[in-house]
Amino acid sequence: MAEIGIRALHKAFDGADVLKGVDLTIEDGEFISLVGPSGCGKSTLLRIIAGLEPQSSGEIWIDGANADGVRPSARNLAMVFQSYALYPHLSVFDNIAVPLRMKRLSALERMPLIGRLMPSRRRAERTIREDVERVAGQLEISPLLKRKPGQLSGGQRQRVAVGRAIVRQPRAFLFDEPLSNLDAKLRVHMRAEIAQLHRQLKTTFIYVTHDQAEAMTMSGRIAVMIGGELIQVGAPAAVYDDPQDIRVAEFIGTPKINAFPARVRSDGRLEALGHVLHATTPSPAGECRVCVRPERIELGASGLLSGTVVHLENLGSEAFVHIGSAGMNAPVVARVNDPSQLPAIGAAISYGFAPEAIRAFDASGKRIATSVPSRIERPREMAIV
Amino acid sequence: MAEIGIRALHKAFDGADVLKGVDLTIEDGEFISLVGPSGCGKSTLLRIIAGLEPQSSGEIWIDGANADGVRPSARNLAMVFQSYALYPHLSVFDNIAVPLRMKRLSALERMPLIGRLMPSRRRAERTIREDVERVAGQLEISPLLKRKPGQLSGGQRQRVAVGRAIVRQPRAFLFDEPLSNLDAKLRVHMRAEIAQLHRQLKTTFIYVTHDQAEAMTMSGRIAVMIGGELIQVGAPAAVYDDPQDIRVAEFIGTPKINAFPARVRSDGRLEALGHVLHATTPSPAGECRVCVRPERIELGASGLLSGTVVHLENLGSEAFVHIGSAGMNAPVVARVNDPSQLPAIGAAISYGFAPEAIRAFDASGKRIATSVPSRIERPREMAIV
Amino acid sequence: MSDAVAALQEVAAAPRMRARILVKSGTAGRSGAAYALAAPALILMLMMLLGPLAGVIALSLTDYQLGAPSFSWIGLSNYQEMFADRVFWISLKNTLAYVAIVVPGAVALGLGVALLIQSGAGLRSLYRTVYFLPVMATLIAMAIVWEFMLHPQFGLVNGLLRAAGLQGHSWLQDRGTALYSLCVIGIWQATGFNMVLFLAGLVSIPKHLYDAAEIDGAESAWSRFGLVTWPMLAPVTLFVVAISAIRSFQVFDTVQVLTKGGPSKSSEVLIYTMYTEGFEFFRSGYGAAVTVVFLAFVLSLTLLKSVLGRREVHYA
Amino acid sequence: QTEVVVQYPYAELFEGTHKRIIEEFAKVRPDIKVTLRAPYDSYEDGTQKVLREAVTNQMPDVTFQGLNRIRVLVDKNIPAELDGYIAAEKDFDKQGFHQAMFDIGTASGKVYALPFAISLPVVYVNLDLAKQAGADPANLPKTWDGLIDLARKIKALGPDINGITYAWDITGNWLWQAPVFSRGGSMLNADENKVAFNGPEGQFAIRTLARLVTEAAMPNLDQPAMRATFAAGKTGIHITSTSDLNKTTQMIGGKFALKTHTFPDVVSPNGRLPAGGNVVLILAKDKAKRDAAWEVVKFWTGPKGAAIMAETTGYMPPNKVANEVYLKDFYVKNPNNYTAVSQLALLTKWYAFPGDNGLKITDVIKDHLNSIVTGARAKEPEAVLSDMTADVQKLLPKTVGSVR
Amino acid sequence: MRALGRIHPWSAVRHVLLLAGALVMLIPFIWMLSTASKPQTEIFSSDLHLIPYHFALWDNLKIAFAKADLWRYLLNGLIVTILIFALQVLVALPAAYAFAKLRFLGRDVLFALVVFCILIPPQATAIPVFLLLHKLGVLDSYIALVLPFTISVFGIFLMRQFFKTVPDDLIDAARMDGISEFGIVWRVMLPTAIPAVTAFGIFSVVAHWNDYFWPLIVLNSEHLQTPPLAVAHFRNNEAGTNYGPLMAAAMVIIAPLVIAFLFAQRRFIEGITLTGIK
Ligand SMILES: Nc1ncnc2c1ncn2[C@@H]1O[C@H](COP(=O)(O)OP(=O)(O)OP(=O)(O)O)[C@@H](O)[C@H]1O
Ligand SMILES: Nc1ncnc2c1ncn2[C@@H]1O[C@H](COP(=O)(O)OP(=O)(O)OP(=O)(O)O)[C@@H](O)[C@H]1O
Ligand SMILES: [Mg+2]
Ligand SMILES: [Mg+2]
Repeated sequence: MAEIGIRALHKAFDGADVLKGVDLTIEDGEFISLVGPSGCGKSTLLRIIAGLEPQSSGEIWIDGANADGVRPSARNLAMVFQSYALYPHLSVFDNIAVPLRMKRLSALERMPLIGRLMPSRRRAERTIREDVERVAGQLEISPLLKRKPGQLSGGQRQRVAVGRAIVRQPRAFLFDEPLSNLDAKLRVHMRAEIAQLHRQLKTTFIYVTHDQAEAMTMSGRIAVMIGGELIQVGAPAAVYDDPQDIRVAEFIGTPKINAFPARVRSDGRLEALGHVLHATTPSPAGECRVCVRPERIELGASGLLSGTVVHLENLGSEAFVHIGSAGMNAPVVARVNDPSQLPAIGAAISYGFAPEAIRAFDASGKRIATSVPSRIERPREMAIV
Repeated sequence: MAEIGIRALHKAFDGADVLKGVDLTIEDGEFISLVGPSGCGKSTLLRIIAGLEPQSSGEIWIDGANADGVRPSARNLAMVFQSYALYPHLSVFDNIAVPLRMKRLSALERMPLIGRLMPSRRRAERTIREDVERVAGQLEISPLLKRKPGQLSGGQRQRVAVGRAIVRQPRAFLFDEPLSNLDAKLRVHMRAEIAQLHRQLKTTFIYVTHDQAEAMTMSGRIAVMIGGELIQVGAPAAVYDDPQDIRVAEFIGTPKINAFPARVRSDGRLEALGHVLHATTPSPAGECRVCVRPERIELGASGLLSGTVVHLENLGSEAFVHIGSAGMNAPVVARVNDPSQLPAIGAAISYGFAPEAIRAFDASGKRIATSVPSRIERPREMAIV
Repeated sequence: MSDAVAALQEVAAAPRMRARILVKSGTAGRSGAAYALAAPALILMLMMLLGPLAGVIALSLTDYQLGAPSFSWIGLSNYQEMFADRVFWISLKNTLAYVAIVVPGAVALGLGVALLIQSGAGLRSLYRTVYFLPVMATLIAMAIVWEFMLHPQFGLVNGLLRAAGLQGHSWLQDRGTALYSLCVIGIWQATGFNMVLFLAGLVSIPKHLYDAAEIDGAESAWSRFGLVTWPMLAPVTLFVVAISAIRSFQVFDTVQVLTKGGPSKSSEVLIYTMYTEGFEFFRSGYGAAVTVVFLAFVLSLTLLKSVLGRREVHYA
Repeated sequence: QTEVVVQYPYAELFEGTHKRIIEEFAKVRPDIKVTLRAPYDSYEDGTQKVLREAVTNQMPDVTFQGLNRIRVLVDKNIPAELDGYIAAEKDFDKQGFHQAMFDIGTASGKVYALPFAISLPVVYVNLDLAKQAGADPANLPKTWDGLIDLARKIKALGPDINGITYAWDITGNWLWQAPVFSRGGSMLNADENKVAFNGPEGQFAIRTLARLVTEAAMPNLDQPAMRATFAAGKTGIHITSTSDLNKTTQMIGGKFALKTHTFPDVVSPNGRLPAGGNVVLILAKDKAKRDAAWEVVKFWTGPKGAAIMAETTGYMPPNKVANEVYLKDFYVKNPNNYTAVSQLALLTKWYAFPGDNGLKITDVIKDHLNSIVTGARAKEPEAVLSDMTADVQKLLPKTVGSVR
Repeated sequence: MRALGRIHPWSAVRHVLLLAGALVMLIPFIWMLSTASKPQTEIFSSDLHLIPYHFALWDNLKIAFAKADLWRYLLNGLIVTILIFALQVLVALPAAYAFAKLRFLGRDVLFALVVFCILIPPQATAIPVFLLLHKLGVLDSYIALVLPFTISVFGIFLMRQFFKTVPDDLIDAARMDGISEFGIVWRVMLPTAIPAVTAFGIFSVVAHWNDYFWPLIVLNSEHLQTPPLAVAHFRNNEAGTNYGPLMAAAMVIIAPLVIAFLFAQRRFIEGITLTGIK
């Protein structure tokens, strides 16, 4: 178990800045997810923490000790890779045993033939066997111990990779998109398993993914990384509800948040698509964007915005209505919880949203505070008047 | 545009039956999705329709003509592959032009050097250029025409593959998991684009996928295939709401439908987890399963079933509560539309469901009719009394 | 002669040869196309390789002498004579010795060089080129250079030895060293070839396996080699060993140019015996018999090895 | 105009020679056009080519072959016999042809070839080293004993100096036959079914070879290496073919004084030396071609052709007229070249073993000799000789060799 | 084997080891160059020196070019190797495609035969092939040099390995687009296989440019001779080898290959990597 501190971390590859000053403290026993679009530097950060890659500047602290120059294995962190990185020539048992053998056997004892003859090795092997079998039991892969990775399904491989990480009882686990090679169904299932594992082990988990749903559902905190910088760190619900940057707002949540072109009027009111909203902001006048999550868009005659239905996505349990509106280059998406009552494609439709649903961002993408003027009493009044 | 008929189609590979008698008629202009778990024979069926693989027995009819022995290119169907299958050495333009060149140029005109000198070729090339550019405009890839596939992003490649299919104005389009190589965000986006394309072209689309969400959202009908057989064919909402087989019920919908071990009592009432339900069935007494979709599970004190919360998945827009219950080997999953009010992990919780939400299946997995006894008046009364 | 070079993991396919019966007409067109596509190659193969080989087998049963107006069938007496001939056994022994030295030598050095080249970024393509140079250079020309370098009196090798205060040696004229000198040249020539194959193998080892090994505590380069590189290279190694063995069994040019099998047959190898008997002594029938035995020998070795090798490479 | 196709070995040595003779021949016989094929790389290559071409009927009309290769070809009925042509020539001896020339090309009692370029073994001496070792340049030793003695003294001059080298590995056991023949011995008995080199002559020869190793510390070099070493001034005495003379002289390039003299210990009257070099054979099957080919053969071996050959190579012509008339001045200017000519009377056939295994026997002998030269069995020359006898005897044809 | 940026000592050790090895590899070439630059008298002198006292490279080259028509030989080498390679590709590619991607009766047996043929050394079948060429009446011609090698079983093997890595979808797409099986070989497989073809090309060109044995057997005419025969001409035991011009000639005939390799090297390694020998 470990507290991990990242201080002013920079990393450049061939002159290109990949990490531009990352600061983050990860609490002992915490499950934190690093999310961000592909290429934003998540893996690089994780590899620097693991010691697989040297940083250009900045420091990594593990449990209060500077990890600089400490070898990956000496940091006693475990890592689970996207491709699992199982040794294809070793059986599941041997795969899981590798870190133990490396730690507990001397170089001589590891020798193919000579080693086998040494009694000390035989003793060590016995305890290794116990440990591996215990972990295999825990992950329910005991019947697979004799197989080669090539004979396993994706989910089983995934578990073996986790087993190899658990068996050494590391101070923290690093996961680099461990589920992205699995199909959708299995991914959802493994998600729950990993969360379960964290609750069981109570060790620090650092989990890298570009799938925001994964990050949201599993972790205590998520750190959104974009372009080599941590833009926002916080609890999933906070990040979802209270994004500080339009990139965070757009990255978190599927379907994407609806962004309406808008502006701050000189009297502090917001105006979107030509309609003045029931929301004010202390920010200076100028261009801005007003964003509303699909589940906060309300369809019906009372809405003052209007458009035509261009596409419907009925998932059975819920549905999304795509509405093409004048002045928008992407359709507005609205969630409908009861798919039995959907408009027809091509139908004209009105929609609106509550002023509380508004998240506004200035021209540079920074969040602007908004408030609903107090004179409005009705709790669910449409934002658009 | 074509009507495609599949009659008693069988296919065996090395003695193993992969398709076990498939019958299906695809209407002209229809968008039909073939869904099913991996390895169920979807691609095989599609390839047989395309003429790329011979069937073992049975027939394919295209527009009323038996397609047996007709070459793939002569069937005039277009196919879009999972891996896009773009010619890596040709530019986007040439990739799209290939089917036209093959159709419109003679073998001599296609010769590398000699062909170039022929005036007839120059004429044909002119019309080809027009066609390719028209399609490129339609798909918004005009600026990419000079690039090689290696220089394109996944979504762009996808569009080029579609362009190559469109340009020949085929009688029908066959798609084999065209989106499965894209990341989640892009997949959702391309989904809408393909649906849009279908509305625009009004041609027959046969779309293979193992992602039920894709099938649900895009198609007019979906055909669920499991183990080489078509189990159920119908409109997405019908298949979701009214599955005829437990495998269909479990395959369609994420998270998976909750299945409670149950039995039909001798008086025709259903009994699950020891509770008699407010539902009856004409089926004979015996073991069965009662299934309820997560969004139909209702949490709260009024529910008569109980368990403890083992896991929470908060997606921001909605949340799933996983409830461990005695007598169930998988947790029961319930959807909560408003994630701001979630129970804590470990909390004891009651839940229930309305009798209308019940879908029951017999021991062999076939659907059993259920009815809610008329004496129950309250529309949303809990199923469990 | 690298035409004759190859990999034989696939010979193992022979025992597995199952004739698949094709279903239905649909593929009939395509399998027709398959025959048409393979036909030129198969016809030429029959004409230029298998047919002549049958001819050689027939020839080995005659007393034909090149240029002679007639010949007669003499059954297996060529084989009898061969098995009674001291030279044949010496030749076989030398061939085996050559293979036993050159194959491990060239494979180990090829691997070593490939590992060294791949372990850093600098000057890779320069090294690759330099080490590959001997593979390309006309062997007959290089053999002459070697002959000159090994010249007892004016050769570079003895010159350097003398400069170091050591006794020179008649490398190619001494029974004790002739074969080993040829082995050195063989290794010199084959190392680059193996290096390229190993490089290709190394490149295709997934990088994250090394990361995993490092995390797992394989701290030294040696333990990472043992944990990842060596097992992952196993299939390539098998291929390289097969190719090196085939090439070594077929060693001819250097023998022909440098020692002519001498002195006193100390560097006589099978292909050279075949050549001298067939082309220098004009005993074509006998030469053919040597060829047949050579082929049977190489074939059985490869089959054996691929059967053994098949057990090794079972992971995807 | 009849075309005669000619093929010859060793372009390096003979290219200029043949081209010049063609020019001269064209002046005399404009009705015959001589064309050259790409030369053979070596004698071995030449024989192989002819044998292959015999199968495919692509032989040249005239071929130049190593002296000891006549038998292989005759055994397979390939060359045309020349007795008829020779008999038809008038005053052939006036043109310098003589019986010894015919003998060289005789197989099974018939003449099939005429010698063109002849070489004989001679002794090359590095006069500088010899003088340093105290020898009198004008009176160099003529016996093996004397040579070995001198070699030992030369060897003592320095650690990297060799006393003597003997080109024992020249193809076809040439320098094995030389010491045997020089003592009047022969390879096989008259019926060619029994080994005869195990007699006293052979024993002398093998003992001498062994003495070169044991007493004169002959290094284990192959023939080109010996030549190179000698030419570099590191060897006192080198015994090899006259054909090396021009090349060696050129390689020495004035570094030291070279003198050649005759092969040691040739006993009279029966002592002989095997002729090296090449002979010319007619392969044409067609009568008209054959006749034209004979004209070519006659001119090439006649005085004019022979003289040109001698002037452009290190070989000597067997033709008397060429030697005595055309080349008089040449020999005065090049005394080293004359040494071989002075041995011309000793000329005999370079012996080829009979039967299918003929060439293999040569190889077996070479291996046995090698065991002495490398020092492995230098101490037991008699044992080597008896092993060699037994091995060769096994390979001899059971019936008497004759043209089949 | 990742080199961490900070470990400089290892990088030095690596270079030292590799340079030492490279030197050993290069010595024969260096010596060849050195010898080619020396006059005859310096070659045979027992003091070793790399740099000639008297620089005679041009003289030796001049002699080499005068003694043998090297240009002609080089041209022949070029014609023969290019012809062989082109025909090998023409023959091997369709067969490799059929073996890799098409299912037909007897495929495995036929492929096993192909692999078996790899074992046959070219010397073994020389006599029957020679007689066959005689029957065809093509001895002593370019055809005789080229025909026996138009079939490269190794090429079929190598290209098949590569084709197996080409996704089936691509081929199906081509079929859907109306390209015939024959067209697929040339329009789809060949362009994607360029790196593998390059690798095979290097093997093929190296083997046939350097082949000594076969031209020696089938050629008579001077004007058809190939580069190794040129070298052999200079090597002459009977006359004493003239090392200077010999080495100069050797340099001349090795040079084209080295230059070609330098150009193709990246593709070559890539090609081998891609052929699935792994
Ligand atoms: N070894 C390297 N050399 C050069 N550039 C690199 C290297 N590794 C990564 N990069 C670059 O650094 C940037 C960040 O890479 P990184 O792998 O950390 O992204 P990521 O966020 O993990 O993306 P993904 O979600 O696709 O895995 C990318 O632009 C990448 O091209
Ligand atoms: N060429 C073939 N030879 C032998 N078996 C095959 C072949 N092609 C497919 N199969 C087998 O047929 C079955 C169905 O394969 P198919 O590719 O149609 O499945 P799928 O439904 O498309 O699966 P996925 O979703 O994974 O693409 C599988 O079990 C597969 O192993
Ligand atoms: Mg990453
Ligand atoms: Mg599929």
